[in-house]
Amino acid sequence: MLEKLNNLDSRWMYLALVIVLVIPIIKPIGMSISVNKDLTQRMYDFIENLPPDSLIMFDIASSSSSDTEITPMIYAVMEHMAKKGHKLLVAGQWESGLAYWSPKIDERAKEYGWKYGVDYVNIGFKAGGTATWRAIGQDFWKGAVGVDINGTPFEELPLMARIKKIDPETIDLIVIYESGSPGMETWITYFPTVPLVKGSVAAEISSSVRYIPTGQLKGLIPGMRGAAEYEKLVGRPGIATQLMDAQSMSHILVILLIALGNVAYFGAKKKSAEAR
Amino acid sequence: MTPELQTWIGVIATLGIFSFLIKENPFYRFFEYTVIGLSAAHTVVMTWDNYTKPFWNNGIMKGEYYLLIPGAIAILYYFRYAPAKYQWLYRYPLALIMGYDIGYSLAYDPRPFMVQIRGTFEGLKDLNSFIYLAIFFGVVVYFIFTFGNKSKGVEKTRNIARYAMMMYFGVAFGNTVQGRFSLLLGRLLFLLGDWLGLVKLG
Amino acid sequence: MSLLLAAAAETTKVPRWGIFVDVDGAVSGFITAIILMAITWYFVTAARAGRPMPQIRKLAGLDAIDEAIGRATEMGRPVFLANRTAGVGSVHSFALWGYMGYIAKLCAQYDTPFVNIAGDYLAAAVNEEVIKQSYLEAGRPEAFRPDTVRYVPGDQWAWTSATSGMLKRELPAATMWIGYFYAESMTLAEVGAQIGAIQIAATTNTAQLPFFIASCDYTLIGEEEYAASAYLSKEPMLTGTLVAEDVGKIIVAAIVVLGVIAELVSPEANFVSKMLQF
Amino acid sequence: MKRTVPVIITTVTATIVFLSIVLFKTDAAGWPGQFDRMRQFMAAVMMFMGMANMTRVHGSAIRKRDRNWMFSVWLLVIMFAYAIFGMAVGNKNATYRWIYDAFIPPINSTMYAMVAFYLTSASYKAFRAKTLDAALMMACAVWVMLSNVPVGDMLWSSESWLGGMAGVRDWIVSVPNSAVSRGIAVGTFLGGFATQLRVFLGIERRHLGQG
Repeated sequence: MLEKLNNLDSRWMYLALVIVLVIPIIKPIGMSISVNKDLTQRMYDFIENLPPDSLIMFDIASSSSSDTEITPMIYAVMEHMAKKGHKLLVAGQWESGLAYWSPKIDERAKEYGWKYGVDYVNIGFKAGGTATWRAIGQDFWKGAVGVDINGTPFEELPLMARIKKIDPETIDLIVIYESGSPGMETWITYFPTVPLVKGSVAAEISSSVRYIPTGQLKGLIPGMRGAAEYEKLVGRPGIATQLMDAQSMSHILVILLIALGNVAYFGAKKKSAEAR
Repeated sequence: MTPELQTWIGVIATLGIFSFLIKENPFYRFFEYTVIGLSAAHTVVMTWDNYTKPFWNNGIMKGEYYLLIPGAIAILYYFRYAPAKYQWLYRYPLALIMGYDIGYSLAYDPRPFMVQIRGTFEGLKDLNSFIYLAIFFGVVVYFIFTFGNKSKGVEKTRNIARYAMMMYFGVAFGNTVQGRFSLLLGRLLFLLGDWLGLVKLG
Repeated sequence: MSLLLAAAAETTKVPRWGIFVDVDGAVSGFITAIILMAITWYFVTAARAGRPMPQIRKLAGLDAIDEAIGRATEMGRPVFLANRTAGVGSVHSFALWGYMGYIAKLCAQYDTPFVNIAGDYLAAAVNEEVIKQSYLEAGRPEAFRPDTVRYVPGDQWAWTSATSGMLKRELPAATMWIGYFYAESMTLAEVGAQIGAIQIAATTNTAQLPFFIASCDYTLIGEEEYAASAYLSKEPMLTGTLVAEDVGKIIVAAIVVLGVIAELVSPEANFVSKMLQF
Repeated sequence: MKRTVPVIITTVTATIVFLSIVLFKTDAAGWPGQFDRMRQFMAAVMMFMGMANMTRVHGSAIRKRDRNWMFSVWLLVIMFAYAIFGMAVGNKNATYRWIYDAFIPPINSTMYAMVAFYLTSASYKAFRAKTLDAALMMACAVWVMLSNVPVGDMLWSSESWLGGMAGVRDWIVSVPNSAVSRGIAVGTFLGGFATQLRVFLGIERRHLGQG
């Protein structure tokens, strides 16, 4: 029995994993979660304490494969902004990611009744890497070639009238949604005075937390768990909250499997020692 | 060419790839070979569009004739598949490219390294900084290959460094789990939501 | 806020020196490069002159290569060596060729099929040259088959799907993952474990090491990857470069000790820190 | 001529590039920028090498009628057709994009998602406390996993002593872990540098083959 367990076929584990993931997706249990005070709460507080009508910039530096982590973060932050009446400027360092999330942002904006050009603007992807961003920082209109994602000139977008530069007076906060490079280094290196917060995929958390104590990051949403926390803070449970149970269950499954593996291993070892 | 057809291809491809978990099978193999073929072609097309064509149109045709020299040398690389007598010609472009890359990294690599070394001793303040330093030294000693291999002290240090490294790997493993499951959840949502319509999210 | 301002000041206050580039550590990096070259040159010359070189510490992962190939020979199954990302000028290719030459030679001697999966189209051509040379050294150039080196486009998941497929179809008895890997490490190592291959991995990407350690029999951590060329060939000149590396590490340790002392005396006037920033 | 000249070319080119980067400001117009352009152009000229290799590998499979030779035929057909089509119409073409979007992203995301399965089976087999090494790795992994999900808070709340499970996790991440990663980075840099010097100095010339 124990020997059998010792060499358990992986396919049983795969089946178990599918089951523990699918059931909570279809029927969530709703386990309560606590909010991370050092990361998520800080970011929430920062946005909460901005004066109304502040301008927040989204920088999308992620690809669509991080969909399940990034989308709930974007939605939760937008919900928060809608409650506080902030303005939104969407930009991206990754072309594919920006193309992927732009329609989703438009959809949400419609729900909040935001008017394009007045309440939010999407400037689209600007090629050329950090050099372009430095140029945009000095002269936004010229550096960004003066047109938005659809090719509409900035003159026709009233919101753009207040955006001439990237500096703390113009942009009150940059929110970067990042899953890799190029990412927040652009802002930390070239625009260290503009407040920056980050929505981070899980794999990037451990390399990002060191920027929190130095103040280079004002807060951070750590992975899907963080997105669920943010949803809790803004009071609109969404995808992340719904999937958090599946996350919990899968983590517990892995931990149980580790325990089971050890039981099988030591059991089999003891048995073979007795047999000898 | 409808979006629905795209979704259907996506669903079949997703199931085909997942079937590999049960067993290697022709269904998987079909998608494997398809993706390799498409991806090899895509690599060529992207290089053609982003490098070869612009270099030709905006460089050489605009008078940057010196580019023809590296271009001509680069063509020698195809002698790799020529008869054995001429194969050695391909080593010239190879040597050139390797030279460029080596020179580039010899110049750039030390810079971030300076920042890393500075980071080890700047801002010492509490007990943690000294734990940090001790572990750092341990790990550096661990990677010394040729000195002190007979010393008991070095061996002990290496063991401690090894334990610290194992802790690091454990933490890295544990932290990655969340992200990987998020990806799988994304795929399951595609199947259960976009395709079957069993789940409504958001 | 003061912390933030301090950080901001630090990034703009960069020393400039003549025509040198104004980047943190540009000059000290240049000097470091020159010093390391000098040390390496010194030890290589010493080795060439026949001065004895110290023994390299035991690396279980490299000793296991012989055992792995031996088992593949007994079972009559192939040996796989794969890398996805390394281009021809990449340091991982240089390291990989050290492994490749050794493994291909053993495989040729034992008449064991050897397969290399490359993810870079230029590197694939060079890999072929390295392997052919090893077959020739083993005296069996005719054993080289046209499908020994397989280029699979380096697109992360296309490459991984092809490699996992090959693993399950050809059931190698030994697999070696050498070089820089990303998230595909888990898939490769676990599929390899499922087919029961002896697996040896070497990577410098610390984020992927846990997965190799979890599923491979032997894992070479970080820098150990680069030591293989000297370790396997036992050539004194290559060992000399390793000695130079170790001297470099001792210098680094000394600089850190100096830096700590300077920091404890006066964090504001830390000359070591200033020197490195230069 | 066949081996010595390439070694000299490598060393001389490396020296020139090294000095040009160290001595001149790096911008597109300067020497480093020009060298970079030449390097890119060379790689662009060599772009068909991959297809050449694949044609040979799969061509030999077809000729020998390997078990999967039909798949190899399919691969070569689709590769050449798609490449020729793409080069003719450009990668922004709607049909080209449609084919790409239909196949590649779903297959890529699925392959990526499968890592979760492999992670599960690997943790079952690998995390056994056979040695102290393995036990430490397992303990840390389990600790971090627990503190990343709500269950961890239930066990040891982050409100309490030491910041709970998450607090301990954060200490491990910021102190021992970053020390280890920095230590490994120092070694990796020195090792990589020495490896490059081996080629630079012409000691390592395996890539040049025989003759």
